[in-house]
Amino acid sequence: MLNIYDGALDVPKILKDWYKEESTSNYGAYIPFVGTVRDENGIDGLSFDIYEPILENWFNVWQAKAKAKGAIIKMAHARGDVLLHESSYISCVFSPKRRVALEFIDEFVEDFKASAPIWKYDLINGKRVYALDRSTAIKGSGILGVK
Amino acid sequence: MLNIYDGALDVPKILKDWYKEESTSNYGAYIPFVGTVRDENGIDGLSFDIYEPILENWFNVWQAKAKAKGAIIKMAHARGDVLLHESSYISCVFSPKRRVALEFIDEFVEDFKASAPIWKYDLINGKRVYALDRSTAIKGSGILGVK
Amino acid sequence: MIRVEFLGPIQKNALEIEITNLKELAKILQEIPEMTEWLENSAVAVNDTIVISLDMELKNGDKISMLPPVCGG
Amino acid sequence: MIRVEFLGPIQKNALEIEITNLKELAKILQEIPEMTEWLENSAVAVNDTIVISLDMELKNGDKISMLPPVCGG
Repeated sequence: MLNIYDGALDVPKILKDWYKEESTSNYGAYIPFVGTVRDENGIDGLSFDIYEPILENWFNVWQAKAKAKGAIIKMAHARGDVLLHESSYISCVFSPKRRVALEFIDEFVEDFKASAPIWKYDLINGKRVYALDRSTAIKGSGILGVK
Repeated sequence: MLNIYDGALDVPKILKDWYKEESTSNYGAYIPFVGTVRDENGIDGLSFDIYEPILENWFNVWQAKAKAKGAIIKMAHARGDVLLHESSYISCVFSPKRRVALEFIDEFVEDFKASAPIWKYDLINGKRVYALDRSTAIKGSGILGVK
Repeated sequence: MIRVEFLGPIQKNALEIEITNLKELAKILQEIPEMTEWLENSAVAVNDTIVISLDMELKNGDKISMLPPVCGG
Repeated sequence: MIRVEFLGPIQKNALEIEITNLKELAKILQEIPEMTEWLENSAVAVNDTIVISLDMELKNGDKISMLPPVCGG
């Protein structure tokens, strides 16, 4: 399950809904990861662009990896503006056993940061400034620049 | 913050309360771990004994470790009976950065399983059967048995 | 006709061009000065699948996307 | 007087005994047949701090706890 929301996420509701959805699925471990906008560098917030077709493909590959371990993943992300101390990202793993869940949430979140087609902008004085210095080139980048 | 509850945990409420408590603390990552009773081996549920004085000492050591990394931890555990598909354990890490949070929740949960003075029993036909085969001897165990 | 879309912070309207492979696309984009930096740090997807080689023929109606460095979360 | 408490699944009432160190406690408990298994797999705490050596003097009013294998979560 992958959901994109306009603006900040309702974290308590999403965490609750996911827990309830799997309440009888017999998973022993549920590990959410919640990402919240920090007050730093004088920003007023963050803003996000998302390219959904590739995000969905990426997510489906990870869902298949989870399934191979008897686990499932869920993810929610904000599109547009998210202000200070609001949350922009939640993902989670449900699995029968804790080791799988602990390892999977780590791998999944790290690959999310490196590969998911989402672009972050700082909100500064009402302007959107692309956060290039905190961004990661997707694997395979640069092939069109080779002469 | 360490809370012991009689019976199953109200997971949505605890996850929400923890999120709200730290809503302006400027943590960028919030990772809860939720442990739920699985339907397996024909049990009707699990039951727990807790020795609070040593649990609190153990928790305080981990809270200090978290603090040294700019993070905090919270934990809730059930005492007594917890039925199938109910949850007995939640812990979480809040930290400014995701790497610290991802690594800390793993180390913390693993040491919890190995060291926290909590005893688990299977509920089978109304009886409490000590789950010795899934239990771990605390480091230093056995010194009184040496002749 | 091939459609080329520039995603996220690349401020450029989509192109509709007649090309038959990705090497032709590279040549065309390399002649646009404001694309230089993006060509070096962006990934390329054909019909929403990221490719890691230019050795790919294109067919009429294919969609190409350029994906600059990402930072979700 | 030293109080010795048996935690969790060890079904045994607390003892109040006159001892001055943990080695004396080991001798006393090793003479109780139903304690054999627990002595081998339990940890020992003095005043709620787990100890990993028997080289420890005890003083009047100390509390000793025996902690069998744990499984929280």
